[in-house]
Amino acid sequence: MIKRIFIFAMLALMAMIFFNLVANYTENTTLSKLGHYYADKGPQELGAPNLVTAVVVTYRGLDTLGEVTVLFISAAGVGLLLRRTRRNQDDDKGLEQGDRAEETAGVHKPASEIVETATELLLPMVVLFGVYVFMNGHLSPGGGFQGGAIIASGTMFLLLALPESHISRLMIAITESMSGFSYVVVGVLGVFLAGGFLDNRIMDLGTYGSLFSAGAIPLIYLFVGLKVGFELSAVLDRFRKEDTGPV
Amino acid sequence: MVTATITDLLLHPLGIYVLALGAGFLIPLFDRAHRGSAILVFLLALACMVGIAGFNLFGIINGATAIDIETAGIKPPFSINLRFGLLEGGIVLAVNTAALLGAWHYLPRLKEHASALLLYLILVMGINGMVMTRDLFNLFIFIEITSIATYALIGMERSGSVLAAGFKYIVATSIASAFFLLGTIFIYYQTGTLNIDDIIANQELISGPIGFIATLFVLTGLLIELKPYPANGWGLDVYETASTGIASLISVGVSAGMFFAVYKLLPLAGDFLHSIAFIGGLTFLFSNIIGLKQDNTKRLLGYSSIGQIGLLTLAMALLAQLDSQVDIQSQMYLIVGGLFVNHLFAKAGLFWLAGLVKSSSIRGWSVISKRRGMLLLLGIMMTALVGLPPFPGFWAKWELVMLLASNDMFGWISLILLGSLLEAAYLFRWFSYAQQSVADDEQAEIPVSFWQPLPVAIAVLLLFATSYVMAAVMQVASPELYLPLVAGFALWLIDGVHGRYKNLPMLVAVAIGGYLLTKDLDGINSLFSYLLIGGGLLVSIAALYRKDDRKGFYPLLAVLLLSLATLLRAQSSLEFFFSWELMTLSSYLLITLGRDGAKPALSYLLFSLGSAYLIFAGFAVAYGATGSLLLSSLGNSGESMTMIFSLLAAGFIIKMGGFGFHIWLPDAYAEADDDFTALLSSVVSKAGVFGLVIIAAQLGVRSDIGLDPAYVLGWIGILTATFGALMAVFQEDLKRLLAYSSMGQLGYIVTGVALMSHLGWVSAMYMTVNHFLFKGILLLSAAGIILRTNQRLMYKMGGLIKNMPFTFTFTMIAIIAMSGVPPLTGYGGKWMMFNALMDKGWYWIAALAFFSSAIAFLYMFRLLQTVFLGQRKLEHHELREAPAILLIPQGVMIACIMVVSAYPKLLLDPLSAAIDPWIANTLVWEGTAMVTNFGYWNAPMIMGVVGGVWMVPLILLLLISLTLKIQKVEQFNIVFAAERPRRPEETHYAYNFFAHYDRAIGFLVRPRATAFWNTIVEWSHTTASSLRIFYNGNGQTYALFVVMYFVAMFLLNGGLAL
Amino acid sequence: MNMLTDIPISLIVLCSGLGLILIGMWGMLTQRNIIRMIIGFSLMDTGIHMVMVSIGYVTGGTAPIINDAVPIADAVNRVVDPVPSALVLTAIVIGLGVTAVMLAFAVRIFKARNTLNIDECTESKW
Amino acid sequence: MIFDSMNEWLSKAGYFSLTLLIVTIYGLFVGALIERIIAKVQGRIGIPYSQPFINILKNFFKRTAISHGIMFYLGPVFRIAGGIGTLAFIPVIYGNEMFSNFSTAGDLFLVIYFMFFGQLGMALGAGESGHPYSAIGIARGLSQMTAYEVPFALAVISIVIQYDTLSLTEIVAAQQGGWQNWTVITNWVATLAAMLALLGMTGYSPFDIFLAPQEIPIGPPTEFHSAYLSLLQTNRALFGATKLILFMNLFFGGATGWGELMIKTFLIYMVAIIVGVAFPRFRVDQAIRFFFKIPTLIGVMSIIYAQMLLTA
Repeated sequence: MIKRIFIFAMLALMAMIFFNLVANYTENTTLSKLGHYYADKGPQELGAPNLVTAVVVTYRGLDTLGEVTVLFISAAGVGLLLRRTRRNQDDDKGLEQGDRAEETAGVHKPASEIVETATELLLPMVVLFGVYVFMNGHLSPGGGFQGGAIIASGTMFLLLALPESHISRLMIAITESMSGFSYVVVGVLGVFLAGGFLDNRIMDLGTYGSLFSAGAIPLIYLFVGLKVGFELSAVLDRFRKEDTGPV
Repeated sequence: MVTATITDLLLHPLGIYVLALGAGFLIPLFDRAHRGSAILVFLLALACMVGIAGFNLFGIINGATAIDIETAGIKPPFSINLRFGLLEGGIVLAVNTAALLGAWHYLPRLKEHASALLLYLILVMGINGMVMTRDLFNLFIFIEITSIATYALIGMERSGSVLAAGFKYIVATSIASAFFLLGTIFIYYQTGTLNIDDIIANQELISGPIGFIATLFVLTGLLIELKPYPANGWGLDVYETASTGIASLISVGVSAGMFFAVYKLLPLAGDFLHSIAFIGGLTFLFSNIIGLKQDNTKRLLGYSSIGQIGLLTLAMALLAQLDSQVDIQSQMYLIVGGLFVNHLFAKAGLFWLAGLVKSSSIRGWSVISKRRGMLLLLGIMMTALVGLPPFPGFWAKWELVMLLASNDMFGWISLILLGSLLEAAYLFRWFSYAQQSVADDEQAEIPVSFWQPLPVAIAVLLLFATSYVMAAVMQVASPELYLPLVAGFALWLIDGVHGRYKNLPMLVAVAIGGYLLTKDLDGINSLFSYLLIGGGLLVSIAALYRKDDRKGFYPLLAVLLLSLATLLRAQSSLEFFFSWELMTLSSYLLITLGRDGAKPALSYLLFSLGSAYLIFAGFAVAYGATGSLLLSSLGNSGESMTMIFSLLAAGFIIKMGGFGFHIWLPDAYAEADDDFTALLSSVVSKAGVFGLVIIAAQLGVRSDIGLDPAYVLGWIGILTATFGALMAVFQEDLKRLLAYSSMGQLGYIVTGVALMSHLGWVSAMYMTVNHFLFKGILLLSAAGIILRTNQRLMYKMGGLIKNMPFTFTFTMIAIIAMSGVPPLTGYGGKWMMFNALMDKGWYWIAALAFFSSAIAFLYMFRLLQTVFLGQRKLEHHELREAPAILLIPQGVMIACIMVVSAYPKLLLDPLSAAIDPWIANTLVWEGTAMVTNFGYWNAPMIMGVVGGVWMVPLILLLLISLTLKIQKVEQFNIVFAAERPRRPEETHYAYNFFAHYDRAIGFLVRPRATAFWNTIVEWSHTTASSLRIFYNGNGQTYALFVVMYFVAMFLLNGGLAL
Repeated sequence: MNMLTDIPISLIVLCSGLGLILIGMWGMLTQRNIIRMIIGFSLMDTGIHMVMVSIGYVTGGTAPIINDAVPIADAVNRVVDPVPSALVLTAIVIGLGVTAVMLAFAVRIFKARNTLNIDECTESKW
Repeated sequence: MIFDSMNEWLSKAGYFSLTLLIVTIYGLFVGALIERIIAKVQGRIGIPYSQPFINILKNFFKRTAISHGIMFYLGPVFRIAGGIGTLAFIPVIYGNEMFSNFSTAGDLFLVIYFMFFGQLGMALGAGESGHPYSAIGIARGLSQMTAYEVPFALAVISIVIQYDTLSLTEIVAAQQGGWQNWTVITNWVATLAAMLALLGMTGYSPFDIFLAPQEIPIGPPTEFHSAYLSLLQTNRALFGATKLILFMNLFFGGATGWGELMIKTFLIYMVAIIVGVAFPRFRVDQAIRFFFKIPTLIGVMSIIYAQMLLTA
């Protein structure tokens, strides 16, 4: 009880601190220094109409690489945590009652025909939409992450509708690894061909506003989109049934 | 960079990221092909990360400018940039090296899963990023990379407790990083930039309540990750439960990254520096107190880790505060870098060892008592962690304390020293458990191959190397200073040889080394060099009597004796303290080699460290007052002189077993090896005398205000003498008796020094020499007796004069020399001291001196009576005389006693000459007689008269014996109440010899000091219990503390006033 | 009504975001069930994202996409700050990663001890 | 030169032998006298004056001499050397070069410390006899010694403060010119403390438990007999007298002739005897506690008194 009161006191104090923030907040009327530079120079420098993309992929490209890494390691981490342990493994005998409980809980009821058919129809479209979103990331709202998330939502859809469907681990692994690795390679190419690591100007900036423009941004977004899509799918898949194979 | 080649890139710091990520992304693919190739890639990538860091750091040290890594081809602040400067390079190299070594340790577990490999790799990269990035948001990302990889690796273990701990860890750190993110975004709101340099340049934009809260959010977010007290229970639980591979990386790597992140943002901290320092200090002190009560190995390491990081935080915050006033950049590098590297390798090494030994409680560590190598590694790591020489922590702490002292921050100094002492207490407590050998059948052999501890060994080497570099930077890395260690190392190499003749190379090494080190000395130092080195060699010869291998004994002895030599030649307080600590450490280890040495050695070490820290504090005050480290400038310290003198004198007194601080002494002396006890008492204790004389010379004489502390010192000395003698009276154990006797005799010397007069000092030095002689003889005799009887309890001996006539004679002469009975040497010392006391008007002290020398008779006689006289035990009839090699050094010392007794001028002239530069000579000689204001002392004449009056009755009795034919009788042929006793046990009056004395004044020596120190120990344990009450294991409580920590910071820094 | 429209739009988002953070924290601190704690974390995370977005808003600004609607020359005066948008993107992904790992822990903890009550995970202490 | 100094040494040794003889005989005589006085008090006749001399001679020429070992043999040697040596360092007759003995070798401090020499040797000899009573006697004697040393040392310090010297000759010199200059008058506090200590030193009742003279053989000399005992008996007389001479020099103005010496020492001795006759025996722990109370307090006051004298 004392702890409860304490928690509320703390939260009240936090609220007071937050109130301080709010009370002194005034909405910006002009762009910040960084924002101003990007809005001003961004289009010419990088040739990407979508400034957020320009910032994400190039100006703060290292963040994005880190972000991809975060996703990668959380997928790997989830895989590591949810790997299926062999029976009689010494490190945790008798701690696996949960496993057994799950196994005896019975199988899921198969999906109805309508669901199956709709899934088969919709899934390619979802994936295609995802691809569209990341390929146009430099032009319109969207990008690799958003596109990747859409692809993953397709996977989610598939897993919900057809829980027994098989997703190729090998394919996921290869795509994951190769797209990540390619991203790094593209970044490194920036050092040799352009101004520095992750510089998108290793390729021609092209016509402003067209699909194949803004240098390597579409390429990077391709890798990011694939990687995010497959990684999120992998995470979902791993939660579905604990992993046995290598990640 | 446009024309960069592949090699340029790979050697560029950026290569670290490229390699880690590239390898990380590909490891799953390699793994599908072949697990081995994945491991190879993993190891190669890690090794390259080390190589790149090393290569670039090397370049920077050799004059290259700091490397700024820009990305995206756009200049910062509009793009993210990284920096690889001297500090970053050092940290990255150290962390990567530790990570590589850690990978070796962790590999058996890591290689089970390819994802573990890549997580580990990316975790290390994340730390590199935290260190190098110059962008606030990018920092957040690297923090998260590091955190998520850590979470996953923690979760790799499957037991419930690890998972629970991991979840608590996630909850706490995710709140912390939420704070950080909030802060970041509000800083961006105010400054419009995310580049740290840019933010600092536009610091004035961060203002008002929003600026205040934003800065606080950012700083608190990072500080919480450093696990400050009390918001750190989550960290401790992980340290306790997680596998040592990941725990070590969290402790040294992740913390390092977080720490450096705080360091980068310090310019923003401004007024928060006070509270950061406060938190650091609090964490350091409290974790070390709590550590005292901890038995779980890994949790103990957790407390130690948290404490060390607290110390680093404290140092950093204090230095940053100072930095705004004066430029202390180079010291900052030295201090923070030194503490950091020290913690990094020592703590990682300990975690790895803990992983190998797999004993959850420190009490179970005796399984490595037989594995000398691992024990050695454990000891070295602890030594480094506590900040003893020659490790980086020593230099760093020294610099830190000196810097604080020169800015009058003495409160912080005491906190740092107290915390360090506590840390030493629990670490070496653990070490003493590890040393306790268990019976062979209980010996659970730990399955550790030769290669497994290798990373620990490499960490040790790296610590040594760093230490030498630091010493070089501080310009004290002279070969002379390191000679003890080098000699010790060289002897250690031949330590595997069987047999006792290893002593000979040790003697040669000490003789040559000692000569080289001390040949240029003059005055008091030169005198002490004869005593300490010459005397040390003489006593060490006796070590040949032991036939066993004595692993580790001879190298340590060489270190001890040579560190005494370096102590004598120290010009600066740093060299002095270095040698002092080295001496403390080596003597501690030597004591642990004794029969039941581990426990008494621990209290020896703790008191020694306490004394060392007092000395340290004294030097710090002196440095604060004079700005100079030279011992010769101690005298210029003006008003703080009394303070300095008191601190230093207190330190030396504790080391000599002064009254109230003596409780370590009897146990340590009793349990050490017998020949080493002789060395400890006769030689090593003189180091304290030397220190006292030096400070008395530098401080006491040249000032007018030195008198009052000197008077106190005089009282302490005489009380030590009185109580030492009194306690010796009631001992049954031969060595404990002699130990208390040492304490008492040193008390006189302290009083002599405290007199601050020429005669007083001559008497003190004379008594010092005398004490060396008689105590050397007595303890070597004791060694012989114990060797033959296998017994230390005196009442179980008796009548040994018949078996060991030489030992008896030597003991008797030594006792006469000790007692002060004319004509032997003791009389001169007492006479001079008494005269000096009367001269000074210290009558009460004189009276007590009289009293205590009378009491000394009691125990001296008892020693002779119960061991050598009385009835001989039946089982002792066949005993032989002590080995010749024990008797020879005694014989030499007896000869010295005789010569000095007859012609004390031989000794007094050089003593006087050494003291003359400090105090004008007041010794007046009339022929062979010394004359003072009160009386006179004609030693040769006394010798002659006594010899004469002794010879006359002897000759008379000889004549009688010739005419009457004296007849020897059987053992029990005595007049015993008309009965003839049959067993010596019934007849030998020895046990509780002075029972009546005990009845009369025994209440004076009830172990009050022991009770006092026990109360201190109990009290600290109670404190520890109440301090750790927050760690109730509940994840939500921990999370609450994290929130509370922020709120508290807000309130403490005046948040309500916004 | 007038008063309401006077309040800047970003302030409303900011307040909601901060409120959400508080709610999330409350959830993390008081809910015993680990899954609920994770939900608390998610709420807190989302709150932070809202705060970030609100900070980037510029009065009257539009999406920072320089196309026919927003000419290059006038971009500086017409768009909102792209930086917080970029940051929030990253932050979302990171939050997702952490949530995933937390959930995995929850699964594991349940398997290991058949409970999701955080109060029963207190064996390491002092 | 060497011959000269040899000559000087020899003549000094000669004079000292004379002193030794006189003091020993005087000591034996006084011993007998005291015994007789005690006997009279107790209503006995007592021993003849010749008895101590006869005892010594008889014991000395006893035909058997058993030894328990070398230290047993050397014990009496040490003992009597301690007695003789102590006397040797005390100037016996003030202003008489002949009887100043070897007092140029050392001062009061030497005398006090040399008094231990014989005790130590005796203790060693008794110890080797292997008789537990000897050891018990020594343990008691030494303990008692540490106790009475305290008031004695305080008194000595007091007079050293008073006279600003450790030289016995100078201390006696300072007391010349009439009884009003004697320490017993000028520093009566110190004298009182020292006289109380003397009670312990002489080993008469109530402080005689370490010797236990009334019991059948007990105390350090238990096992000694024949020539050994003879030496010990000689020493007892000699050493007793020597201590009295020391006290006389310190507190009672010394002596300018043998007659004065004998009278003064006898009177000092009488103090101990009177107390001894009047009081029963203390246990040794009681004795120790006694010395640590009143006599020590008086000793402490004597130093304060001496300091006051100095400033006055």
